Amino acid sequence: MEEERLKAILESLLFAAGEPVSLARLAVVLDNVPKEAIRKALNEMALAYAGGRGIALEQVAGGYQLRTPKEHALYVRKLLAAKPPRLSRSLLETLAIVAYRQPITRPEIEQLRGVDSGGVLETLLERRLIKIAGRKEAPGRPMVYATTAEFLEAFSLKDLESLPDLSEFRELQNAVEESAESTPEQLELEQSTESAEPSPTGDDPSASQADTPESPVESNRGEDESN
Amino acid sequence: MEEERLKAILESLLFAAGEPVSLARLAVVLDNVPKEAIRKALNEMALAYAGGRGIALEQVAGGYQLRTPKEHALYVRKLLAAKPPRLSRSLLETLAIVAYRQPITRPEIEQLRGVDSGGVLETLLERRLIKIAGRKEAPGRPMVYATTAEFLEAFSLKDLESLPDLSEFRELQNAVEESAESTPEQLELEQSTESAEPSPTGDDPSASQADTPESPVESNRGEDESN
Amino acid sequence: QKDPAQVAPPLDGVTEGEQPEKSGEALRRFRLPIFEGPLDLLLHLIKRNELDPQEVATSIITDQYLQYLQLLDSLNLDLAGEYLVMAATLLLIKSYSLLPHPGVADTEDGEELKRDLVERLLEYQRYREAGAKLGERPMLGRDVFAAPGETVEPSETVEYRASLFDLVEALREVLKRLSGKAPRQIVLRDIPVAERMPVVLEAIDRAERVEFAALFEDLTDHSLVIATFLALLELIRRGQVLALQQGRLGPIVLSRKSPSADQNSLAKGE
Repeated sequence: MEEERLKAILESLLFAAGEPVSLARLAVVLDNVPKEAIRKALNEMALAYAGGRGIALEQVAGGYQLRTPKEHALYVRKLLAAKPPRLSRSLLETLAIVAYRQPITRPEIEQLRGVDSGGVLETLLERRLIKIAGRKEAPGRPMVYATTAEFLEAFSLKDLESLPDLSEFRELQNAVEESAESTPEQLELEQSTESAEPSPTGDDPSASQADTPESPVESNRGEDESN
Repeated sequence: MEEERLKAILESLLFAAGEPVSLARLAVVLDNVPKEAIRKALNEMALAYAGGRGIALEQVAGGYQLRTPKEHALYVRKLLAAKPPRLSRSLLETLAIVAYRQPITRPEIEQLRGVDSGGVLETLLERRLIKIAGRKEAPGRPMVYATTAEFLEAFSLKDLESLPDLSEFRELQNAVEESAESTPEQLELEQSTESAEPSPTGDDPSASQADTPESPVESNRGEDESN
Repeated sequence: QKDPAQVAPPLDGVTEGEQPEKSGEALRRFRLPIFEGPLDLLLHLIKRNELDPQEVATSIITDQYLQYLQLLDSLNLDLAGEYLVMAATLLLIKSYSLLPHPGVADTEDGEELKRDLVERLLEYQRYREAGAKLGERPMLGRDVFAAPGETVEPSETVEYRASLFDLVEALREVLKRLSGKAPRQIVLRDIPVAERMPVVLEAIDRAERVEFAALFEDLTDHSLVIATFLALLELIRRGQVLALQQGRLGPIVLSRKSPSADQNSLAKGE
């Protein structure tokens, strides 16, 4: 294999892997390329990356890994922190059960989901998407959960009646009746929450900022171009 | 900010994000850098990547995303040992209908396809390629479906406007007919010759319906021969 | 999971000679094209007969279509209703063209049915093509790959937790209520905070979750309230108790952070 092509493929591999990849694993993927050639290419790549790039090739315990250089950590952190937290499947599932069956107790939720749901409920409580709505008049007086106003807001719902019709989600109902004998994959539940996906555009507070004359970069641009 | 440094930071940001990042989001992170400067840097980066590298910068789903070039797909797949997402003809067909006609209701989809589409829609929802986008102001207030940002990302589309014009397909109709029909998807199944008993679960009618004596019989089972 | 309406058919040469020779439990293996519904089947038949979609209503298509349905019927296989509806449509169109119809209106009805069907077929064909084109695009995870993305320590849950300010606010509420109960009886005693901590923990353990206000319900002594409050703050600081607020002005709920049954479920649940 030609050396430049080898490097390009190695770049693709490490890029897509994210995690460290051992030389052995790379060699398996690159069938006929000798390990020595791979190692040499990687070393040259590491040097090439070193010059003020946004990606660095590092040799770590598990092998070779592409990473962002430490100097950019602040920016990276800012970007990733600004990312709206995504609700995991189990969170969405539990949330949907609460939304449709509220008020509902934890045992009832667990019966529906077929798995222990304490941790999920805690996270949902933490995120204020559900609340404790009181206690059920039953043995042990278990607490019952319900959704919050924040839930409606987060999912752009006018009210609980705006939730997609439960009758449209046959399988949830079936699951309720059969009382979760296995681990029902509640596909329909995703539907209800999916609808409320926050719009991708969302906020653009920078727009106004970018146009302000104070922004120092504007003046520098001319010079940079001449370089 | 100096231009080379800006590019390096942008590379870090896009690498760390993984998903497409909008210009607005980048501008928020890069506080004082005007959007125009960011856009210019990104365009230059895209060009720089283009020459036989292992990473490409693409405009996808309303943002920018680093991706591996198509030519390396085989290697990357081998490394990740991941099965590529498979979309059947019915999924693609339904997805296309939603993409071009959104927001669209299930009855409207079924009218176009001529078949019940509940299962297909469910799968598309599950894969987050479509979402419930609200309700139609019509009798019964049926839910309407629309494609998601994930759809754009999955199919490398910058936005919905990047979809080829539907009217183009009319002209191509005959050519298409050829290609679509030349390799129909096939269903492989086995059936005892003694009885045409429907499958016990009953949830996969297609499998039981698939048997016909007219069909080309591939072979008898090997076990029988050994008897 | 297959579309329930899909049926696999047909008609590419009835292969009677290929019935299995072996008797008994012989299993036969088939490879069959999958159709997405009556429209898909019709397009297939049109193509196979080298016709144009405009000619969908010709008798050769109708005959083959019906032949296929009969075949399934003879096998006692369930047939999706859509196939039967389409069969009825085809037959109706055929009947208009075969039977003598004195009324002009009838002829027009037949023509209109045919036009509608052709239109549906063409439209369906367009989307089917659009779908095929979609499938040819560079697909993420198949042709192109993104970086998995780096992660940073999640900090987003913090903002959901009740702040110290919220706790103080809540305490003020309790004190306000208290002062109504036992007015002006403010005798400050020196109660060690350490003494109140096990009491607070016990109260939380008893009920798994305790509303902040409930912790002070039975306390009429301001010194006790303050000591209890300080004990709670200390427990939160030590990470033994979790304080969560439902909504910006909602009640604060206290729970054990560790070690308790809840902690286990936290590990398992997510």
